[in-house]
Amino acid sequence: MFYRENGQFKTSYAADQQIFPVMQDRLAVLGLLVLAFVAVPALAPEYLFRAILIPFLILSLAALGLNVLVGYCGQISLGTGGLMAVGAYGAYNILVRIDGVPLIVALLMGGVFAALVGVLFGIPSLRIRGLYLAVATLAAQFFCDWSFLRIKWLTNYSSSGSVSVAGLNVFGWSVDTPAEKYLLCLLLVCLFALITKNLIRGHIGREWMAIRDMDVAAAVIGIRPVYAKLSAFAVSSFIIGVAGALWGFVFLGSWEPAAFNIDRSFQLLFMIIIGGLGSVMGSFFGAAFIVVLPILLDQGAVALGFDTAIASHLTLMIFGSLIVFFLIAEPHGLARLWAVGKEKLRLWPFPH
Amino acid sequence: MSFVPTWERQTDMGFFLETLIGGLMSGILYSLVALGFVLIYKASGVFNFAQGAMVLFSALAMARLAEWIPHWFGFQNLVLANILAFIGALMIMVVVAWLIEKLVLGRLVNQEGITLLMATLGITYFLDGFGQLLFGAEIYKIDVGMPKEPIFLLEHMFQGGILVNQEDLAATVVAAALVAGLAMFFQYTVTGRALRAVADDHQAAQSIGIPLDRIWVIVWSVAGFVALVAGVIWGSKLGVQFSLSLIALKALPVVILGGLTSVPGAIIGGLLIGVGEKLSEVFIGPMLGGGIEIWFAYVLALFFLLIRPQGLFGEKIIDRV
Amino acid sequence: MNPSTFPRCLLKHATERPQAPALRLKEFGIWQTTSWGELATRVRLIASGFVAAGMRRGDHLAVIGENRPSLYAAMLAAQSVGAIPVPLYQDAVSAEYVFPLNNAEIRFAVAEDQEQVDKLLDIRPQCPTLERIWFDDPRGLRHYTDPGLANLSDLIQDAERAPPSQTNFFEETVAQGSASDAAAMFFTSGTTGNPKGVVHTHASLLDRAFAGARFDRLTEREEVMAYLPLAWIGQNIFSYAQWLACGYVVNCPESAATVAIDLKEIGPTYYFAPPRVFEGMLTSVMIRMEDASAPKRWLFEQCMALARRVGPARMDGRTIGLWDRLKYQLGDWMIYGPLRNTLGLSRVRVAYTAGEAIGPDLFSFYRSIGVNLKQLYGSTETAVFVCLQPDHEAKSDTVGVPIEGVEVQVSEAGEILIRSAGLMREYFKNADATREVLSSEGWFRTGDAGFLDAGGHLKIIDRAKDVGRLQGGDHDGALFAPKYVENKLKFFPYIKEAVAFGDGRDRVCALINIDFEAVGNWAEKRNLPYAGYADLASKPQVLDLIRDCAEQVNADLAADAMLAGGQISRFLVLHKELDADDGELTRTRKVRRGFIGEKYRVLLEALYGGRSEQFIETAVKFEDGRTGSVSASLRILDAKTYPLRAKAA
Amino acid sequence: MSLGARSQGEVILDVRNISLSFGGVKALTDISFDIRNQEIRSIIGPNGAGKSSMLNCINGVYTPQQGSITFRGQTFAHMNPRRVAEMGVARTFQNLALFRGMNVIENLMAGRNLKMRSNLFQQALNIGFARREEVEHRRFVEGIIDFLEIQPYRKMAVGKLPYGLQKRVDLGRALAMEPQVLLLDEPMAGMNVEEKQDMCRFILDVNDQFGTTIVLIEHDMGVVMDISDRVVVLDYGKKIGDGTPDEVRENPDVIRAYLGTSN
Repeated sequence: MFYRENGQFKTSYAADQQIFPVMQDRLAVLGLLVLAFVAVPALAPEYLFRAILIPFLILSLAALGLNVLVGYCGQISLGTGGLMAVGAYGAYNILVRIDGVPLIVALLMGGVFAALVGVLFGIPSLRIRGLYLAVATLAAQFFCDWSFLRIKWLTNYSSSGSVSVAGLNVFGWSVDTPAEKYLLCLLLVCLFALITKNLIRGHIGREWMAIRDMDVAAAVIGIRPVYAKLSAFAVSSFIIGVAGALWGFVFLGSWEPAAFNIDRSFQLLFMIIIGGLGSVMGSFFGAAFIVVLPILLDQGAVALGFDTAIASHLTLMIFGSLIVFFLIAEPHGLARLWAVGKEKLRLWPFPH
Repeated sequence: MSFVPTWERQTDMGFFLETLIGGLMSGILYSLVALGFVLIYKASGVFNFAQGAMVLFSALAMARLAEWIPHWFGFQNLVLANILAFIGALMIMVVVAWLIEKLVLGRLVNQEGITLLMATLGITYFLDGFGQLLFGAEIYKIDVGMPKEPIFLLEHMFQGGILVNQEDLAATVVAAALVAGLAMFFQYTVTGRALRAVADDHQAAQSIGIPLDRIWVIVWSVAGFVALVAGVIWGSKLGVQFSLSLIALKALPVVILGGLTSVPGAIIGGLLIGVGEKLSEVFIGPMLGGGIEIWFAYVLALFFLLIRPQGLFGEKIIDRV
Repeated sequence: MNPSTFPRCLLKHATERPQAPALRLKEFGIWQTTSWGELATRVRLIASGFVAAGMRRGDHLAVIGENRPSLYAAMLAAQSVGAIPVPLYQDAVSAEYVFPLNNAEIRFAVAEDQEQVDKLLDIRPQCPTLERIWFDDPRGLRHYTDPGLANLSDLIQDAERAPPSQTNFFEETVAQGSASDAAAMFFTSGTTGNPKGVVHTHASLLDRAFAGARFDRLTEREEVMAYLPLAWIGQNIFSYAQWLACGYVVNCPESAATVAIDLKEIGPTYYFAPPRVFEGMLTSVMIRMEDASAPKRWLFEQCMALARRVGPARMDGRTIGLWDRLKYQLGDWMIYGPLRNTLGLSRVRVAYTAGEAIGPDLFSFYRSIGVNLKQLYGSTETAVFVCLQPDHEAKSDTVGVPIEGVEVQVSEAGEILIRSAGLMREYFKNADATREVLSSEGWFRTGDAGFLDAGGHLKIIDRAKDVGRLQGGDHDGALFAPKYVENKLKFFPYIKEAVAFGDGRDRVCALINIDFEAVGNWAEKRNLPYAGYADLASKPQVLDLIRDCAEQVNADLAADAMLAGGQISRFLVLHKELDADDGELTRTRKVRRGFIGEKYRVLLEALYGGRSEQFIETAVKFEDGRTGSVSASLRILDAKTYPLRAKAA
Repeated sequence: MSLGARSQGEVILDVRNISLSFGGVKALTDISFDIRNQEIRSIIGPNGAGKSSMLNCINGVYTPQQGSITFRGQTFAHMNPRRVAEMGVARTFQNLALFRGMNVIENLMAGRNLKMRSNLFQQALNIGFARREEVEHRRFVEGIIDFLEIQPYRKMAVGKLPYGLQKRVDLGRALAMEPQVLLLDEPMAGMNVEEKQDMCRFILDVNDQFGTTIVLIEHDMGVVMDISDRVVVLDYGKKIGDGTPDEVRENPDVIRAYLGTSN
């Protein structure tokens, strides 16, 4: 309906291959960015940053990472929480052991550690598939949980692995107000979203998808499963690791291994399923859905006068049924709904 | 399992056997849960994450009904109460099974494995919430009047003998009986054979007129029954509480080890894991700072997979081009 | 001062705006652009190549193929060296090339691809003069060893390697050319007999091109889509003559299959199409809307109703009430805008239709959704631009006012005469025919019957020679303009073609072709099963549907004193679609009434003989060239006719 | 050049005594045949004769228990898909094996992966080289799209395309590898006459314009006999005939095999 594509013809492949080939889309995205970077920090109340925006952004990042692995490369993983933990504790160790190391470097190093662990636990994917792999990745989850609980060195000998960081500082910009934290996350999220997009529209991304869609055919056209899968594990884990570091440093501030337990893994998996496998945008939709929904449900239930215990049970139930509902109603997630809607707008007033 | 590892005792054989038996005991329970997985996976290709939630749910039902029923009908007979409660709980599980088939799986036929897995995760959340909403969220006791006091075996062989819980023995017997029963059921009943047919080939089964949806309800009911038994045993040992829901996670490496589609695999895998876990905890654990139970099973399963991707008894997959 | 020949136009643009795009071709997924500078260089090379190949002034160059930049370049090159391009219809069967090739003693041909080359090679024995054939697309031709067959790009490369002896050869040969030289020759698909070669000079074509450009204030920024046959003067004027005159951009679609997509991408600002194209678009709109959800359809209906009420007035520049204007704005945002966008007409500033009469509904549909669609009147002989409708005075039943440089006169026989600088020089090697139509005072007999109405707009009723009179019957001696009747029938979506007879007879009868798509949908909505065209055409329900159409036409005709006699008293629906391959239509899809009259004599006899059914068997030619025959027994229906209405008298 | 002349080209791929079995089931028994440069070599045989298995051995999807494959002088006991691809052997699949999650362009681009050099980081930042490379290969792929006449569909998800077109895209993906040898596994299965004609034309054009050696599995005898230089006939995993179409047509075993299975 809003699309006026006449005259938007492409005279070069560069123009044809850009991320948003349609001008109206470019404008929309631009508007969104302005909103996110300028309007929101200026207007939003603290609660919004703390309770919704920051967790949303960080979890989007993690979901994005997971989506690379599950959505684009078709390798299911239940070890996400563990990898986030690796990211968080890795970054923490860098920070406490190397003095004067910039925050960004620490965060990225967290990602690097996560990538290493991810690749390690990705090796089985060369032999095993699907559900078997899902369980194999649980090993990563539990092993990480355990390590940060029991291996004291990793947590700098703090009791029960609970650590904390304070006074975040990015190259002289001290990040302490929620708004600033939000901006830091936003910045990184946008960056990684762009990087991910570039990767999946590059040949490495096509290799991942080829493996996902038809691994035999992929092998026959010369794609090495080893390289494709492990690179997917690496990239995915790296992003997840950074997200984990952010979760610890920026959102929690002080945390213990429990913050990254198996539930986190499931939560992230839900995000990409509901948001849409194999879609960058879907990762954001899913994160938004799963961050906001429980809050609404909780408050709704409490508002309806249930005591909190019952409220939390109700939340679980509604949550569970919603997941099922989504799987039945739209297996391809919110991203698909979005895509369909967009296509309808482009064809408007015609149905097809 | 409640025992204090003390360095001087570890050396002797008796202690080793004791640990071994302890492992077998918990292994039996893993096997029971794993059995639930395998049944459902065989029949409907669903990797049922909700098995743990079903254990919790059924155990809760059993525990609370055992309290409520006497007080509804005003009698004190513990045995009778337990029997009624068991039947009640079983009926509830059948209803649950039926609902799951009708509302969820029936609408997700020929979706990919991962989708179905997610669906069962959804069911897990639902059952956890629903169970606690319905039956309460505290810790409840199931008292089926199993003998509690430990006994000592083979005292003439080792000094001090081997300490074994009668309860565990009972549990073992029950579990074994259950497994045997299921085996019989699969071998000799019409439904059992139908189930096996379905497991082997859905289309074929359908084409010879086996009603898939009914079969699936039955399978889930059976799984529910297995869950119930597991729940009762576990519950009567450690009490019914939310953590029960998590034993599903323990059962995963078991099925992987045993092979997703193999009943004996589930049993043997369970025992292996149970034993391996205990022994490793006692003999390797201390060197690693303890608590390795939580991952040992998985890492074991993982390494095993690298050698034999389809598990102990699972069948090999050849992809045609 | 405008350039006087096409090559000079080219040089003008190449020097003034060398970087500006001249041609775009959708190829390999993107719009490959040729700038004026590049084009000029290419034309130079081809020109010297042509000369090297022995092309001399006055030679003719056959050009056969879809709109392709290299073909355009070839035409320009030919004109540069004083040769005369002769574009031929690329969808014609090879036999149809024999006459033109021999008539113009054509020695050189440029063909687009293997298909065209094959056709030329087929007829080579009958065309001894044909020496050289250059092709643009080498696909499938690499093993062809026929003498004189070569790749156009090879010609270019050779020219690059061996540049012509004198340095500024090109400038000189261009300088030698004069405005009065023949610039191009178009073979008119004569409705009878052999086609005639219409010779146009640079002067005549450019005169009209510039006149039209001034009339619509065209600039070099226009975007034009070239998707109709180059051999048709219409396309040629819009995508060649005016292209060079104005220096705007001509866009060539990727393939026939992608025209719709490509049109949407480009979004032309200056658009030209015969009515059938607009009709096709409208039909597709309606069909696609059928499947839309109820609320969307409702919204669409509402907006279209509003558009019908307000749109035309708005287009004609009349003032509308504020409220209506607001509503229209809303409609434009919700429906009209998107509609124009999906049709690829968002950016259209001026759109023309010509060639046949256009249905009032069809015409006003486009104007009402904000497309500035207008009609023009002209022919191959007059280089198209004779009468054009000014922006705010577009009506469906007139063809506009004579534009600058044109004199219009109506002979006592009712035939329209034209005098302008845009008239053809002659029919090639056909002095008699030329004398027939070109008087010594320079008047051209259009062969159309019509008159200038009060507003000075020209109104066409039919071909002059086709206008006949009834003999006997209740309308004895009444005027009968078959085309007028046929068009009125064809304005119904259900009727694709109609052929009316009545001259010298006692009443009017018609043969009718249903529109397969439209009637098909109509039938499906009434879940009326049918197997193919013939079956559908014979369904009684369909026949009734057509009868209603015929009777409505009769009602209209009855209102007009002059034409009331033309009411259709009997008709039948043909069992096959009239087809150019069977010679029933011209390549421009005009009906060949005489030919059809002969071919379907039995049917006419049945119609006038008062029979109610008639068996017929007809030979048909399939696309792949095979021939077969179809037969059916057709029902003949009577249509109600009306007495002349008093008010009209 | 005439067909006869061409099949005299030197041997480019030589299959010797290949035997393959899946857990006791013998799929191929002691198969030997050679493929000459630039010829069109067909493998025919009733269903289950082991034709696809043969191709799978050649490009390393299956590992034969016995036998060797010699490609351009190098002999291998078993191939691995990557190496085969690098040596310039491409392949299409009997039952479509397209990447259903991608559109036509992406599928063809995937076929270029061996030729793409930019590393992870260049791609991540989509800087200079990676971007240029992407464009350059897009240009090549568009050439194939044009060659196969699938322009209107280039941005459609392959899953949405009609079967015949999917087969074309499958061929396109193989062509994107610029192969020296092209293995076609029933490229015309389930096509209507018109689609078959097109596919034939494409195969012949590929063989003719790019000098690609073609190994063709096809059920349509008419097609096989028309376009093949030489034909191998398999039945129940055994080779029962080998030679020019005419020779094969005369071969009694072949006739028996076909009479045995046909209708």
